[in-house]
Amino acid sequence: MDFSLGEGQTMLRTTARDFLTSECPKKLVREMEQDEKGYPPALWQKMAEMGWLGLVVPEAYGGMGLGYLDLAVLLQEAGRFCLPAPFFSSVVLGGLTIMAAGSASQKQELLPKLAEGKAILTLSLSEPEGYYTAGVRTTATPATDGWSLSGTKLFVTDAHIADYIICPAQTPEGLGLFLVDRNAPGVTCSLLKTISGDKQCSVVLDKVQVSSAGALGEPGKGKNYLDKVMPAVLMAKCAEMLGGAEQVLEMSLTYARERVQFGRPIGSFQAVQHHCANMAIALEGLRYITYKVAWLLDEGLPCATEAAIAKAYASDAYQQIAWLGASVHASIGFTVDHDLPLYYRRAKAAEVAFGDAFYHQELVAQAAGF
Amino acid sequence: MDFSLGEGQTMLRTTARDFLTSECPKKLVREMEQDEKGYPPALWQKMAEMGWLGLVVPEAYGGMGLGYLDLAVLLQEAGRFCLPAPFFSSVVLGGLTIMAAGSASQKQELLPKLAEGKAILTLSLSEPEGYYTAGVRTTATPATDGWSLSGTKLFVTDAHIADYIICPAQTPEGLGLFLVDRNAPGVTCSLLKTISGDKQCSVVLDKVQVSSAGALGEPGKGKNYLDKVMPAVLMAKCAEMLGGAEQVLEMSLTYARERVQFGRPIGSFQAVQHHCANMAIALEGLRYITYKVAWLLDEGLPCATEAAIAKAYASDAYQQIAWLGASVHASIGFTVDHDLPLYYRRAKAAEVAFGDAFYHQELVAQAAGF
Amino acid sequence: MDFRFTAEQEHFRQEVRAFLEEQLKAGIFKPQVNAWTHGYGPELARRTATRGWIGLTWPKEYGGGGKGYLERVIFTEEFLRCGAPMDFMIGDRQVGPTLLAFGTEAQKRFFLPRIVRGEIRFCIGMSEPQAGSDLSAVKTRAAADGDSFIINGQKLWTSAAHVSDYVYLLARTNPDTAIPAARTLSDFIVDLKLPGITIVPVVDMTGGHMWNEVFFDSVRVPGSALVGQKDRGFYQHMAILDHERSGMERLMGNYPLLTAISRYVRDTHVAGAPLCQKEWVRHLLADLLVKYEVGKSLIYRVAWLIDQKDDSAAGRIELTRSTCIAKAFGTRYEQALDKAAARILGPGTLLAEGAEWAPLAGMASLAYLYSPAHTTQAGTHEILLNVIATRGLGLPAR
Amino acid sequence: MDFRFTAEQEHFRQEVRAFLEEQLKAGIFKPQVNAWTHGYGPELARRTATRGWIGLTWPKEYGGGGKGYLERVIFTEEFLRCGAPMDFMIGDRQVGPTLLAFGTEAQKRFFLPRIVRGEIRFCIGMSEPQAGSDLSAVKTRAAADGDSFIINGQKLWTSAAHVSDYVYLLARTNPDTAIPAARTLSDFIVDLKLPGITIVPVVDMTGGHMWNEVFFDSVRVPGSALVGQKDRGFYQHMAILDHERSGMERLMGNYPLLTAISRYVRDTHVAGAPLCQKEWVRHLLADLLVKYEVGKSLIYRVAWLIDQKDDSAAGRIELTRSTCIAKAFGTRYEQALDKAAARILGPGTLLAEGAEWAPLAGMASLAYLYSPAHTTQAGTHEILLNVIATRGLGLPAR
Repeated sequence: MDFSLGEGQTMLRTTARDFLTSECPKKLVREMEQDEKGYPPALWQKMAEMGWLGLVVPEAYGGMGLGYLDLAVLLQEAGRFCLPAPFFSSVVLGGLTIMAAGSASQKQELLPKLAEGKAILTLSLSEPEGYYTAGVRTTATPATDGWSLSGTKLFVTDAHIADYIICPAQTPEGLGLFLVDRNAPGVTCSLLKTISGDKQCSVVLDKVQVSSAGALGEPGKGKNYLDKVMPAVLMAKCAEMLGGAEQVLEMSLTYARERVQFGRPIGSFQAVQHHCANMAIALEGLRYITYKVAWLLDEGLPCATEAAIAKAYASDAYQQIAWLGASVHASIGFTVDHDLPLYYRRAKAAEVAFGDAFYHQELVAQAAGF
Repeated sequence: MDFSLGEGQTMLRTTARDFLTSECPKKLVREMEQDEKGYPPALWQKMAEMGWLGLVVPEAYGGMGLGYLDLAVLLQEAGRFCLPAPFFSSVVLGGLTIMAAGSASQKQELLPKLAEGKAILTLSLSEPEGYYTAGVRTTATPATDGWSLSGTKLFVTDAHIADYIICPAQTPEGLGLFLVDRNAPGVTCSLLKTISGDKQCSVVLDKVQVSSAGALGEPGKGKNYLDKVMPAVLMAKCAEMLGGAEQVLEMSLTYARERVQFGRPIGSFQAVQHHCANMAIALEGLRYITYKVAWLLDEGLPCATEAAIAKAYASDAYQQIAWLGASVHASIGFTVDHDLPLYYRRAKAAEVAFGDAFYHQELVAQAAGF
Repeated sequence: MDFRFTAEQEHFRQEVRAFLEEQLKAGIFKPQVNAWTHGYGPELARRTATRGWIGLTWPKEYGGGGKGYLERVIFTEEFLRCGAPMDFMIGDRQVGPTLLAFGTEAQKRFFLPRIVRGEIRFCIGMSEPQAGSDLSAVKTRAAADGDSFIINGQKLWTSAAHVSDYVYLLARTNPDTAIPAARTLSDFIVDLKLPGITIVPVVDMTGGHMWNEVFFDSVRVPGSALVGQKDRGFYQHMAILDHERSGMERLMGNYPLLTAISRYVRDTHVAGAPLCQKEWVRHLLADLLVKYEVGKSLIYRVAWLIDQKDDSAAGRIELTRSTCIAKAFGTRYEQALDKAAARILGPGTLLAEGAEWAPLAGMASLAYLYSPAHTTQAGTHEILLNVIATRGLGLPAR
Repeated sequence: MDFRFTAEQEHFRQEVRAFLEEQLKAGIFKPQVNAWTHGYGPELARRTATRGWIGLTWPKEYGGGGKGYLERVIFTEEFLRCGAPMDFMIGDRQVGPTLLAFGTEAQKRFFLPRIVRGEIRFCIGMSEPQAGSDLSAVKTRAAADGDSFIINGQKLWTSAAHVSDYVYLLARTNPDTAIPAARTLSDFIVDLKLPGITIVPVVDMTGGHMWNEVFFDSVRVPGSALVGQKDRGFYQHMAILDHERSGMERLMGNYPLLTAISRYVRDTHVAGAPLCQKEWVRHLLADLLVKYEVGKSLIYRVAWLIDQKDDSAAGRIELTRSTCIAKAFGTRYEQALDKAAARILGPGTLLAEGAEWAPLAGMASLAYLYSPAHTTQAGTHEILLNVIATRGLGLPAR
């Protein structure tokens, strides 16, 4: 066993933290929440230049060919800084799905663009009827030289700025994945007004024409592809949550040391000490259960259950940490100009993203033969 | 509205507390846990003389004809002192069921004896298949001049010392209630080895002959009778729990004031203070939700849902209080000679008696139209 | 014991309910979650006043209703039930009782009838940047200058200052640092239109504006602005704090959410069955209903207790213990409700008011955002537990 | 990062497992819940010793195995998994490491090989009636008398004293009350057969006997009984406490209950369907499985951390923080398991071992009774949280 990060990972963390400290102040995060696009293209381009967008893209496709632990380290920092950019959408949801489902030519076409920041991708996993494959009512009907897609997608992150939206849809052969050009006729993309801090969209597809080349992998195998990519998506979300949770604990500790009431720092009161200790306990578990999934992915070992375990735990743990952080800060942490609400709101968004604790407990129960 | 007890109730409480302080020390409670019978007949006789056994029995049947609030007050003290006597079984389970289901002659026959302490009654509500009317597999087959009962009853409190066990059984007309003489041929009563502090029995009925006069009320109306008596049973259990919970808080406060560590009473540490405050919060709710049901019963108003609400709340609240009390006491509260375990064990027995919180939440959900 | 309202009280409830339905129909107010903290409705206040319902518990000689606190609870319950604004509440709940206990006859004659008529609104100027849980750290200075006082300093978290006429202010009247801080503070009623007062909004994470910073720059007030005894303000404040903690607000502040989520689980079908048939949903909501009933009994009892007017030391401790318990219970209930709604709605919780697809018109997202703030008003939850343990249960403070 | 045991470690696990199966078959021990606290099995200890598994982490020159803490965790995990007694644990886990850190060469040469051979058993004499969480309040006195010490006083909660050969004792060696108490205490190893020692059982609420009172009436011990520096016992104890908190015990102490309740919900049918198909049962148990995996990762990491041997100040803080977090997590997990079992079994939880109808052979009733005690061993849960906050997170103690 080895619970330490490799040298490359430690360096990546340092680089990322330095970069984001200077390039991603909270002022920018707040501006981007109000911004229509939600990200600064200049920052995005710098991230591309640093190789981050192609971090896990194989070198053959213009990426750095690094592993999931590296991705976890980077996403941890993204979570810590509330990075306002379509990193998760494009690199994790888009990139990993292309890598899992795309043909050689689709990979050749899309991955280099993705790595260079010239194309932004995202993936839709919810519809009004529900989440994941069981909820898909969108249909893909065979048409001349391709497919015609109709349906409604919900909570599609960053769809409004994506070049391509990967859409699961029902084909005569079963579920397929389709690359939908956001600017194609029949695509209506609307920003949803949310409290989540990132950009969530509804996407209505009305007889959208997708060419044969736009079907990702084999139609009918959509569930296989998604099942394959999902452990990495869950791990990536847990890593982002881990970074956010770390920052909440750190800012709570700072405040508890500095804020004086009744003639002493509030961090000397047992109630506040226990709040902080409970945050540390919840956080510590989150850290290693997340890294473990990343390591399993790097080893190419099956980890669907481990990923469900991690997300089940992370969903509740980050909520608990955000809550305790709010209790330590009291009123000041409830004001719009404070950093805490940035995390408090994201904690809820992350909790419900890709299934909450309840959803993943059910998967764990199934795996245990219950 | 009036949240104060009446003068008679205050007097009853004082009398009961004085009496039990002198007659029911914890030494006796411990002895009776080891005792085969589980109660001191002399104490039982004194309680009869004080009129407690006939407290809610109408004066016409030799009782005091008092109300449910009076019963609540008395049971609160019984809970506070861990009274080792079949009071709950005989007065609440037995007496109230006879009053609800018995014919005039059955009342005339049994209630005066019950009030005088000359007959001990109990009621069986569980079988291996489950609790309450849905779990009854015991059958009552019509026989010459009466009925023949066969089946197995579980968790029958004080059955080993009861003169009569009221047994629900399936008749051709539906559920009926039957007065089973414990000494009748075919009745096998065994003490169960439990952690509950009181005496729980299994009762096996093997073709037990019950005369026609032994059918309580009309056969087939058993569920009506039980539904009628159940709110009072639940209220009575909540009152007993309330008394126990009060005592746990009081002994925890005393210990927190007296026990010194790090040069100060542990009650001055915020963690211990918050444990005690949380006990007080849980307790305060339990008090008024219990009295409210007693008052509704006294007014003759329907209160099945209110009783379910009270027991749902009480089940969790007393558990929480017992737990927090254990946390305040730490190791000393885990020793066999300490009083705390008496309550800690009874809190679990009371929690699961007549349905736990989960069971009653379901009833509340039904009442709310969910 | 008696858990029933009198026929008169039931009648009064119907009256209030009918009144509110009428005002709602007439468009006098718009129902709103958290209306009692964020709402502003001077016209509704005036109309309420004409019914004699502001200052309901005050003596008739000052224009009050001479009624009990149980009536006041009924009144509040109905307002909260339909999300009506209660901008007269601070005057009604705190300033009035304080003046009745400590004010001069002139102050009573001036302020009480105006509150009762719904003409003036108050805010409370207690907290400061360095004085949150610890009020004895208040630094705002009121220096005697002849017959008047000169006020300098800053208040924070001052709810509704921007729509108020007066601030009920806690300020230092004795600069001697050798004296325990609690014995250096006094209460004032300060007209917010006076020169030298600046009000700056503090926007909360919902984007809402309830809180303010209030700056005092050499604000001169007459000696008659002093309420009660000089240097006794801290104790006067403590004596009246029970009134702030005693109401239905915690338990029913979120009542529209309870109604909405109950309806939602009955009406929403998942895989052909109503959501409320799922076992976990049933139990989650049943648990809330149970706690709601328990909480109501605690609050009704506090109102009854105030009406008993037991001014003995034991009686006052009992009141503090009971009000703090009721508030702590209500706060937890409200948070449990917020969490339950969020869990049932899942990603729908993220959708804000006005968003397409938003369930419950965005009510649950707002409740999630408000939830942590509920614990801090009128004392953080931790302080409340301290008070229950020390004053209520007699544990040693140190 | 690497979350895999090495092939050698996996092999070692199989070896331990096979060994235990063999001993079980041969009737050398009876599986028991809480065997690691209540179990007594000198024959199993001797057999374990012949495999070289006691003192697994100690240097070979003292008869140790020279292995890492990860191996020790594997070993413990297997013993806990099958409820085998571990009466050698105190010597192995605490006394050995303490002697290695602070003992004289003679002490090491005498005690370590005997522990390793499974010949002697230790108990820990720390707590006293007035010294529970606050060890600096220890009153037991060890007065120097020429070359020896005379010990007078009383210990409480001394686990397994009645089956031990030696007590590892904390006693006052300096009566000067002007000196901070922590600097007046020393460590001793005292032979329990010495005249003047009386051991009185303290029976717990399960009826079990693990705890004892140990009375010292003018017990004379040689100067060589002193361990480490005189008057530094408190600090030596603190330095070694991480070893007591670092193990699998909290998380796996109840492992047989987890297995049994999982089997129960699969095998028990209610209304024709297995209990585990009920939604609330699935989620209750899945939550436990999730937390069990999380807890395991925390404990494996602590073992790995000890093996890093980082003796810097930061390294030591990191170890304390990590061990306290692992123990706090494990304690809560164990309580959640006890509660879950009780909730699933309902009234069946009341049925004790040996009772007719008792589900899981009464295991759940025992778990319910033990549950509060789990929080207090090696520091109450509150003290653990204090340590995490102050030493681990750097919050001010006051």
